[in-house]
Amino acid sequence: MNASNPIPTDYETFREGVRAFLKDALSPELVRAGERTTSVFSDFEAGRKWQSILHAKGWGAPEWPIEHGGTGWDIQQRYIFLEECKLANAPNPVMMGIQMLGPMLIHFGTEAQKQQFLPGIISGDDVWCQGYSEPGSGSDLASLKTTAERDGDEYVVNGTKIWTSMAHHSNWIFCLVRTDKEVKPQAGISFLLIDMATPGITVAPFPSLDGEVEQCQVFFENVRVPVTNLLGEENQGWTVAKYLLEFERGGQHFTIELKKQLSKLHRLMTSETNRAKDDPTYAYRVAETEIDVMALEQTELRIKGSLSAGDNPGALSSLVKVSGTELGQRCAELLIEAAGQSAIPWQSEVLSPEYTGETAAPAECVTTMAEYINSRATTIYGGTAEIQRGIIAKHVLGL
Amino acid sequence: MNASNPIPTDYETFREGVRAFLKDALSPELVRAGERTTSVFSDFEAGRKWQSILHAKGWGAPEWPIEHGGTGWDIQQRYIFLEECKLANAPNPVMMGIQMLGPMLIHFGTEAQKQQFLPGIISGDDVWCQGYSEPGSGSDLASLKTTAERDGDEYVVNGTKIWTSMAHHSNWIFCLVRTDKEVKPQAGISFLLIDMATPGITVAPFPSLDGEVEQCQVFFENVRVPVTNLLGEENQGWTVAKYLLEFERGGQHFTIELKKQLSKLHRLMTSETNRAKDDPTYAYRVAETEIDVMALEQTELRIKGSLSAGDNPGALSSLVKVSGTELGQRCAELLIEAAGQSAIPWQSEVLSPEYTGETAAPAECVTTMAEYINSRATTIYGGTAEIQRGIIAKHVLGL
Amino acid sequence: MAAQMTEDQTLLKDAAERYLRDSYDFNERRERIAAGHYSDPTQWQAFADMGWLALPIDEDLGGLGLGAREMAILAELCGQFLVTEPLIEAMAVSHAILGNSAQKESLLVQVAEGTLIPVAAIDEAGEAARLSPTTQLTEDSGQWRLTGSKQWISAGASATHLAVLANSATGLAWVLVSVDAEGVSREIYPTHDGRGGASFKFDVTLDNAQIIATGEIAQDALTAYRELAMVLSSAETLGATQAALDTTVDYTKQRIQFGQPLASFQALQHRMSNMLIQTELTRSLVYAACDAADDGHADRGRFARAAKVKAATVGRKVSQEAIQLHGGIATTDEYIVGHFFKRITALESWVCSKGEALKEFMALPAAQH
Amino acid sequence: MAAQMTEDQTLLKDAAERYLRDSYDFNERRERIAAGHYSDPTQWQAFADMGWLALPIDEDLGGLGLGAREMAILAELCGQFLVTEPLIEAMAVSHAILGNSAQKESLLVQVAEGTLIPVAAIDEAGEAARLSPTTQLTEDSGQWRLTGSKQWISAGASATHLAVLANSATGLAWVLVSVDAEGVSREIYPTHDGRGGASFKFDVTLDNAQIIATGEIAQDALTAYRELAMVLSSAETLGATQAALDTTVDYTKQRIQFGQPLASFQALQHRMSNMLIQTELTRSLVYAACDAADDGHADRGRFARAAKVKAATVGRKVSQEAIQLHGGIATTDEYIVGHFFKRITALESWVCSKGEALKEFMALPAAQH
Repeated sequence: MNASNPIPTDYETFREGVRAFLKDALSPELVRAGERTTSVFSDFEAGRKWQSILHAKGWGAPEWPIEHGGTGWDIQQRYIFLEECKLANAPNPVMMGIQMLGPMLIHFGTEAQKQQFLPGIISGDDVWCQGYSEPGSGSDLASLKTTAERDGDEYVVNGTKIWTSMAHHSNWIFCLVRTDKEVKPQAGISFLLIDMATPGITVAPFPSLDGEVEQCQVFFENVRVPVTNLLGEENQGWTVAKYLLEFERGGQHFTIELKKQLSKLHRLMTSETNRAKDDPTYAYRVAETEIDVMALEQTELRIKGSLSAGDNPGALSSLVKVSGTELGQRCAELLIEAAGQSAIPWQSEVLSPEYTGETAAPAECVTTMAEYINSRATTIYGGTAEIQRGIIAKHVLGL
Repeated sequence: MNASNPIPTDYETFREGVRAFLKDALSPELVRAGERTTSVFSDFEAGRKWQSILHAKGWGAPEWPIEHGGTGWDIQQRYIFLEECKLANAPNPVMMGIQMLGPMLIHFGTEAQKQQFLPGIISGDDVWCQGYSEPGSGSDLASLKTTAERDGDEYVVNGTKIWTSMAHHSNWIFCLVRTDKEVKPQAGISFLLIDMATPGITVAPFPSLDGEVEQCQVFFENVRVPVTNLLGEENQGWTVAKYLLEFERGGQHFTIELKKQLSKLHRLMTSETNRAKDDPTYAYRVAETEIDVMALEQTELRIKGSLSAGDNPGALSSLVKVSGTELGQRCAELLIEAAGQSAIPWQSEVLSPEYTGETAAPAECVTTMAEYINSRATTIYGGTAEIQRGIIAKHVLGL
Repeated sequence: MAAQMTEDQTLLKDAAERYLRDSYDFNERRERIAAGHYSDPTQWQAFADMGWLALPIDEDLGGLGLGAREMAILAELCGQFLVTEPLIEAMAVSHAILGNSAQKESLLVQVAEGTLIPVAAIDEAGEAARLSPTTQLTEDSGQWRLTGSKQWISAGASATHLAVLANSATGLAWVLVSVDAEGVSREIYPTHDGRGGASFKFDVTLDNAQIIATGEIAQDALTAYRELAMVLSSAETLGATQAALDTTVDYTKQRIQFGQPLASFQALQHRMSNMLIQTELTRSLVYAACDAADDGHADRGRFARAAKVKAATVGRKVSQEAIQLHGGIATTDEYIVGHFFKRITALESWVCSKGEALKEFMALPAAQH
Repeated sequence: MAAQMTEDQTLLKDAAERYLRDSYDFNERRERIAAGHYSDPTQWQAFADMGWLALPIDEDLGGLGLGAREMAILAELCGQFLVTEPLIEAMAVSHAILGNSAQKESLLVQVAEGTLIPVAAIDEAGEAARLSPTTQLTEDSGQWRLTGSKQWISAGASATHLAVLANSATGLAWVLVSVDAEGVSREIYPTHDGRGGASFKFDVTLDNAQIIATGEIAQDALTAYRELAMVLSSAETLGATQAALDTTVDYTKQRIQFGQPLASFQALQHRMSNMLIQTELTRSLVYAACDAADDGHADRGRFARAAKVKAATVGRKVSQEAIQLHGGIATTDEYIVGHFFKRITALESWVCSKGEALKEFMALPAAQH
């Protein structure tokens, strides 16, 4: 392992290829969409456009097996690709289909399901959202109450899902539903793929704390879903979901984003507009954060090494998620301090990639407050930091 | 309320009187004992001598009622007295008798018990230790197993107590013992006053982590205690103890000691021998600690104000204990950083007030490591920080 | 723990709290702000009618002659009820800037009546302007002129008048200009704390009467304004912090996960205990800073800065924890707790950041006692 | 999470761990130290026999020619088993100081055999001496002389020889003196980490052969020694930190309070999770610092300092938490966990404090990649 540069030199040609492609493919508008991203989602249309460009290049889903459209890249190449996309300010497409559903379909799906769904996911023509959480079932996901009752060749779905990111832009949703109320909670859950155009589905978007709309509540009233849209066996949905949750937590590369945040902090440190430069603790807090990012990067590399060796990272993905999200929050705090009052304006229109006008906040602070606000959600979604610490206590420490 | 100087000017005469007395009464040896104190206990003989001097002056137990030897001082005067003692480096006598047992005896004791025990406590002729904890009963004090079975006019005590500070110097011990095993734990406990000279008592001192001996385990084998030595009713020991615990936590003046630590830190800040002066965070951490001490001091004043008004501080004493002990730990950390390697020598003989020779550590660092080590125990004894946070959650937040 | 208050202070607090609880609804506030009304004229008139605007004005000028402690009572309630009207701004300007001017009589009566809403305009693009602005007050053949620009003025959208900090040939100066005056341009924008901000450009010809203070008096007014702003922003932060904690305690008692209320989970209990401990410690320091200011204590500057550092630190931590302990619901705009977090964040750097306050604290030696 | 190691590294670690587990008993150690024997000659001979002392010595000098990664494996075990013999001191001196001297052949063979136990003597009363000592190497008519004093030399009680950092007319110099040499006085004292310390006074006449390095070579040796010491002290801290965590996990599983094991209390579980997370992050950084040193990476200085900062920060926090989660038993000298805490505390400021490391880290720009 090479300590600070994880990529041996023979990958440099690959990196240059990626760079050249990005330079060519990213329009100024797409770059603006990337720059003005304040959460895991960029401007929807920009993200969708970018996915279609990637797909045309054959890079629509690098992590998938080659036969389904994957690139065949090894772990290093995938890391380089992600890193270069981030550095080039490429926007983030809606990734629930590619990152979450895709691996599940490939693992649990029938041939027919794979043929029906995978092409639309990789091309970006189909946009998928995730229907797991419910108003009463957050951390205690297994208590979910949305039911699916078998009626001939269909399930009839009733209930509601919440925190369904991007549901208002999606034409498909993958859902956990209760198919057996008599057994213990985890054992009565199934995994359904539902066309959002089915009658009986209502989508209610609502604004997040930063004022933008990404989240929705989705209501199901006698929604009829063909049984062929069951992924995995009936009542095996929890097993399917657990695989997904692990996939969501594992193999993430938090340090790519964190290093970008650090570069921004370093630029700000010497900038005239740094509102925190009179804070005697500021430079040291940036340095300590940098050291912690180095430690996380080396930990990601250790895990990547053990993945290459065929190991399952298991509960260690909880360690990376907790550290990565909490470090992201620290970076966001340092940035908000540097921005001071100049981060307080909230001009929603500025976040649009079409917007090229004046901004009340200085250019480098336009997204700072929204990023700070949204950073707080990163330790809540995808399994709260408390749930992750519980997993570590149980599975790593054996408590 | 006057913000930074809690003492109105008309107390200045009182303060001068205290100062004059201390200047006169404290020998260089007693001052050395005060300076080289690394925990709540000073050198035993020095502390005992100081108690006899205080008693001769009529100041042996300022907080007691006048009829039992108290001074009649108000809260401000008691605060001034403690503050001046601290500033003058007076040693700490063993205070379990005066601070803990005394108020209990006065509140629950019979006339005969008061007459028998109070004079010996205030003069320092009797040295008392506290027999509460047992090897299996720490935070879960009510699970204690030491038994006292009634046999005629005596109880027969069997079992063992641990963390019995200064038992090896004590001639009396006040104990919680189980007198009824059939009821729920708290309801079967009684409070006994036991002469350490009674046959069947063995004291086993053991060294603390700093290498010094303050703690003991005490074994009881068929120890016969007259029933007249029962404090309060039989099986009411838990009520007695709770009063004591609250007394131990409440009305403490952590900031007197903390401000002394801060003065030391300020002196060190500009000293040549400060090993932390190259740490870019050091001065700011001292300042933040100072601000937190100011906040605690103002909180102690608020509580004192509400005590003057006759209120019971209740669970707020938990707040003060948690904050005071954790701030003490922060000061100890700052001091150990300033001392660096010069704090690592451990010369037990140097702690003796008779010692006037050379020291491996520089004068200002002789006690630094022991203080740092012992600071860790302050959030464990007298109810752990976890127990205190539980009390706050339950009694203040109503969780 | 009850704060020690005089009877009059208790009356003030109880009446104000009752009013805001009855009349300052969170959902109405959201709708109003969404419609671009950052300040509600009806509320402002009510504040005037209840005497809040006269509170910091000297008695001989028709005010109530009260001090930092009473202003802080209102500021704390502003935090608790997420008041978007510029109450702390107006109180701080009245007390520390206008109150020392030659024109104070005529100005303060308008402030007390609610017709003149003054906000201080200090910030500029460069941070150094907070102590020495580039905005200039110049004189040319007996005619005074104000030129320059101010940015990110919190509640600048709601002000009728600005107390503008400028530099002049004789040092600092405070100038009072109407936001509608010729030569003043204002750009209003929404803000994350709902207060509405504005940037200003000035090229204004002034009456002598608009020059509120110059030279040493202006410098003293800046010091007084900054210290009062530190105390009041700490008090408002404290109010929002306490409210975030209270909301969290209530929510976790009701929210059931894994068959039990969240409040029954020990890890969360201990964190809420920490939130309470830190909030109470902050309270003590904020009130002490008020008393020090009102007593003219030699250490009042240290106390103001200490309160600022403590309140900013604790407010950030507690409001972050409040969101975390709630979970998803706290990340929605419809739920109140995140709005405490946003307001606390905005207050962190208002007039003086925690870092500046800490640095200034370190430079101020304690008075002997 | 298993660390990635070569097969040879795994063999080294397993054998060393087995030896220490079988032969380095905590209670024997306590009794030995109480009797004033800070280093056990039998242990030292065993270390030599197992090749540990030859490990950092070049192969062409009869050593094993291994690097920081292997030294760190041993250092980590020293932390885990609370080894009081000066193994990290001797390894760092051999590798970074003696290994660059003209006399290396004759010296290192003695080190490898265990007959020469070298410890670096850098600290003096003033902190600045760590980079520029007042101890002087002077020449008078062809005769070299060392004069001055050194203080708080960790394991100074166990050294046979000192590598003394001095100043000379041509800059820094390293001088090797026997602790028994005429003109060397040693004052030994017990230490809180059981290692035994010493202060030294020198007024010694030297052979040329005792002058190990001067000028630029001496300066480079100081840099190399400091960076290796940072890495090895981080590794030893890591070993003690992991051991403190493991001890805590074991104890809380067994200790019953309120009818359940302490380990079942959620507040404690989350704290132990934090301890684990931080320990693993530290491990990654320590190993990376080793690899950077062994690869001669451009950023090796940054990695060494980052590892030092992280290990010192985490070691302090985790060992403090370990004591707190144990409760009373951890505050006794008889129980092991507090000894990890004491050793970690001593390592915090050994050769380079966390604060110095952080300051130096901030001054070192990252190499481009």
